[in-house]
Amino acid sequence: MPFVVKLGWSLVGVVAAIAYGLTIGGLIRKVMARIQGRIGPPVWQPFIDLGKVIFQRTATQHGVMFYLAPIFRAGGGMGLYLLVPVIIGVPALENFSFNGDLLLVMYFIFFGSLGMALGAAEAGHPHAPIGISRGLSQMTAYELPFALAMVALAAQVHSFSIREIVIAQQGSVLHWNLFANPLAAAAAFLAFLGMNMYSPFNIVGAPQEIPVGPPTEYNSKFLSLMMSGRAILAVAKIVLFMDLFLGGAHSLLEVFAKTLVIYFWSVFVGAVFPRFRTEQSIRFFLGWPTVAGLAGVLLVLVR
Amino acid sequence: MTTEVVELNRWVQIWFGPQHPGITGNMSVQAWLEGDTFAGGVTHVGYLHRGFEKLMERRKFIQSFPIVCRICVPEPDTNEYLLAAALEDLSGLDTEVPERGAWMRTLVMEMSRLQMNLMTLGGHVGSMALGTAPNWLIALRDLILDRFEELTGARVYHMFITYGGVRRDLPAGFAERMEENLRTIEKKLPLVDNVIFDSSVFRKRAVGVGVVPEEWVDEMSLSGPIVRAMGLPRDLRKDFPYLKYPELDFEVVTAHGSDIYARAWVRRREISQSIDLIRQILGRMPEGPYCAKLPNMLTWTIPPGQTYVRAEATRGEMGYYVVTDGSDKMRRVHVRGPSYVHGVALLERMLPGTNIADLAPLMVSFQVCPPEIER
Amino acid sequence: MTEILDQIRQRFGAEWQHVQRPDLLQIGVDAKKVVPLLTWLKEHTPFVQLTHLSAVDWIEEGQFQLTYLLTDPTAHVSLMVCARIDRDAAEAESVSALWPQAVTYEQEINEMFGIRFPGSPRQGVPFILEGWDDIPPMRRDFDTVAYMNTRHPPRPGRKHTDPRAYVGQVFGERGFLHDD
Amino acid sequence: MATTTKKKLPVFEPPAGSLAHAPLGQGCFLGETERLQAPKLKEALATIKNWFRANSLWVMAYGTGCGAIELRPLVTSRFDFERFGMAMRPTSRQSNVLIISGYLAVKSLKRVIRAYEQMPSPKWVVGLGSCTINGGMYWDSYNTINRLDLYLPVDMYIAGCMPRPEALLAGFGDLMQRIKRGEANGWHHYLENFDWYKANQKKVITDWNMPDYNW
Repeated sequence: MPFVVKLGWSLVGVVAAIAYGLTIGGLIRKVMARIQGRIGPPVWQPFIDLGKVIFQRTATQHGVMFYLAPIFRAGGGMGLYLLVPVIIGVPALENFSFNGDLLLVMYFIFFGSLGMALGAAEAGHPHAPIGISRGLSQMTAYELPFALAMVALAAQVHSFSIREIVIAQQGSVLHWNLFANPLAAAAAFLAFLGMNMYSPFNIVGAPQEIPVGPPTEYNSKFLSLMMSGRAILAVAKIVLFMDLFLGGAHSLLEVFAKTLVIYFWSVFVGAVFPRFRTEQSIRFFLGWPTVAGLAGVLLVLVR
Repeated sequence: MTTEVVELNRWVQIWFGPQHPGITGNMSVQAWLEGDTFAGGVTHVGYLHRGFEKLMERRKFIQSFPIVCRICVPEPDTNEYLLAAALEDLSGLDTEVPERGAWMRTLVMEMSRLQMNLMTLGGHVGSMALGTAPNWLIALRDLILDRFEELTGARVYHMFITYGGVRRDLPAGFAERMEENLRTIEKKLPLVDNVIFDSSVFRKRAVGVGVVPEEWVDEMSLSGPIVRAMGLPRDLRKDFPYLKYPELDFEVVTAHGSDIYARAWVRRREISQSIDLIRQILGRMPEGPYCAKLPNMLTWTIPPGQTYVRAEATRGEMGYYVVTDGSDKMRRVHVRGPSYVHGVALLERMLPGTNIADLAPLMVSFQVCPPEIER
Repeated sequence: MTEILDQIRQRFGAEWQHVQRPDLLQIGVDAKKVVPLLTWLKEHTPFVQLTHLSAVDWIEEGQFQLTYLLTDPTAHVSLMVCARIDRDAAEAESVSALWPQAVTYEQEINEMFGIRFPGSPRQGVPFILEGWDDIPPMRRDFDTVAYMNTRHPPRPGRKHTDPRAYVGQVFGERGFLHDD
Repeated sequence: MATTTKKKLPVFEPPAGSLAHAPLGQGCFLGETERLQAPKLKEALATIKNWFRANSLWVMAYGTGCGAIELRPLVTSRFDFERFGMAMRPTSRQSNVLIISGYLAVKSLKRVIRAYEQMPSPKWVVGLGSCTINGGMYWDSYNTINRLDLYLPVDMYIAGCMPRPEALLAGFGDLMQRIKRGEANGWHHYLENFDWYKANQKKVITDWNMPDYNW
């Protein structure tokens, strides 16, 4: 398939990923409402919110970095999505995956937060710097078990290519890394809780402490950009985890099923737990998840 | 809302409130942050000042009852009872309150205590971003509000207790419906315990946080769950017996640790206690009149005098200081709300060294109620 | 429990005393004796808690009354100490050294009545009001209706009814809100 | 915010066909005016925009008075207002609806004005209870305002002391209908009669120590 066609397909995939992420957001609000005994908003509520926010206009003036931050965030999400193959074997849906893309993916996951850190400094509201400092410190904490899990997988298949990892898991369900290397999977999925910023790890937003963290001053177009960036980042992350641990997918239906399972794992955890303090969350990630990641690496090396 | 970096670039001055989801009600805490902990803070109130005491000096006694219930929004009945008790104490009417009226007052007080505790227990974890338990608990609270509506005609501001007794009689079949609601609440409470008190994260957040030293109790005249969470069995229902509490069978709830967890646990056990008390009251409700024969409220004057009556609100000691001068209006009313000490002096004294994440749980565990600080 | 009143009368002299309830004793002392009396009570008697501090405006006598309510948390008895001060030179000694939360009471009394407590912190710091430009509102000679009519005019068309006539025609002669 | 109120830059010019002049002069922005006659396409666009706005009302989480106690049952399980697309937003920059829940003390009127002017347009004010209409039972209180509409443009009054959650739901339903019809234009009225509102506000708030318009 020529590059231009592939690029076009990938851009279509980006738009579809944003829509899928927003739908997942609506599903989450619905499910959380059901858990809390409420009826909940319609599933398409995030689309309405997005449209409303786009039709707003801002009257505030900050710095350039303030306006660039949501672009960084959305860009990080899109770059991450463009690197992760959705379905191996369908050229339209395996994006620009190349050997060693795992390293770049690990960078892109944290790219958005770094962009927010640049922008939050210009928000002028103290909640934004406080929130972003919390976010970055928590990020460095859960990056460690996540990176260890990635290293374990890479050492397992002797390649840093997501494609290789997915191909190595084919054949049987037991070949999935979820079962082939359960320790690395445990480390990665615990880090996934921190990535998704759901309770008990939602210390960045924290409406009861620093409402609402870095996006405090954002409204209108910039907020809509952040919403879509968050959506596509979530989709890219769950697709990545599906590729790494659940053996990829062969059909879109399988993609939806596996990604929803992965995502709602963090939602259900968040439904029943209060929020950690910052240092408690850091201690958590540097505790058992890191140990599990190290053990996963050792398991691969001694095997 | 305004923000600036204080000199030395060491402390960040940050305002919590008045528009802040973590602040209980419409008040603000001006705090100085050092890293993640507070170096100190000042409480600012007055956003809800309505001048109750000035207004009550202009109104007749009966006209004051619709006003006093606004003093604490979530728990108005304590104020109504206290004003009635103060006026009865000054006018010698307190001996004429009929039995059934006193029992119904006790019933209303316990119902309001129950709904307030349900809401506050939800706020304990709601301030830690667990939205599930508050939703359940406030839905349970609405059952009690329905009974209030049936009994008094209003959900929140009841204006039910007047001097001489209460305003209306018990509706027929009230006890059965209340019993049904109490059973519903008791059925749900284990779920709530499972989410709140069995949660390891809540233990990590609450145990050992916001410990109030025992020396401060007499020094600052603390009261309520803050004291009971230290293990001191201080409850005005036992210490200064009023209404029908001496005839009821209940133990003062205490806990140990004097931290947020202990206070939440005290509230949780007081919910069960209130449920039990409501059952006792409804079982022993006597027949008879529910209000004494009263003088004409338009020409009623009270001889000069001054008194101080107190009752155990959910948050601590609520007291009314009433001065009359022989006219048909009050000379002076002063409302001593528990939050007056807990929300200003105690909170400012607790702030240094508190983590920024613990301010909201701390305020909820003190049950700071701004309207009764500034009236 | 009245022997504490006798001791106070011997030591400090009492203008008047009254037993309102078995658990509420009232005594009136000279304003200069208040702080020594409260100190003695806090140090040598079980009345250790300052439950409440308030002021009353007796404008006819041209006096303010300060009311301190002390509580014995073990015997569950309260003692109300009342003292009159001059209304024109409204100044009283501060008890914030004895009880820290008295700072708040004195701050509010200073704002609401204009009584000065020298030595107490936060005197003159606005506590409840903001940008208040009239006489202290809790004084009896402050007319809240006149102030309100000039500052926040009511919506036109509001009907005022005389309560006597209105309640009489609605609820009958006894004029009370229940039916029996 | 204090740091952002320093610089007031013209953000957008009023769109063509909208109001003739910018009442605030430099730095003022008027949202597109559904009220004024506009070409068909613009009307259709306005209808679409109003539909989006009406179906996702973000309420600012600021309980200014006792009415806030009935907002808790409103947002929680029994009367769940999220099913109508409404949600509580803790920051004024991301909220559209400002609920004045009951009486308003002068000290909190100041904060409310700041918060209202920081909200991005379009924005609506909902006054709860009789206190916001005519002072209610605090009509003779020296510290509470009697008429909210002297200081803020009120789009919807919900009567009662305090309004029950059902009444709040009904009121918000009416507000949604008015927004869809393009009638709830309180923020236009605020900017058109800006001087009048400011005069009223400064008459009450004696120590005015903030800029005339808080961006």
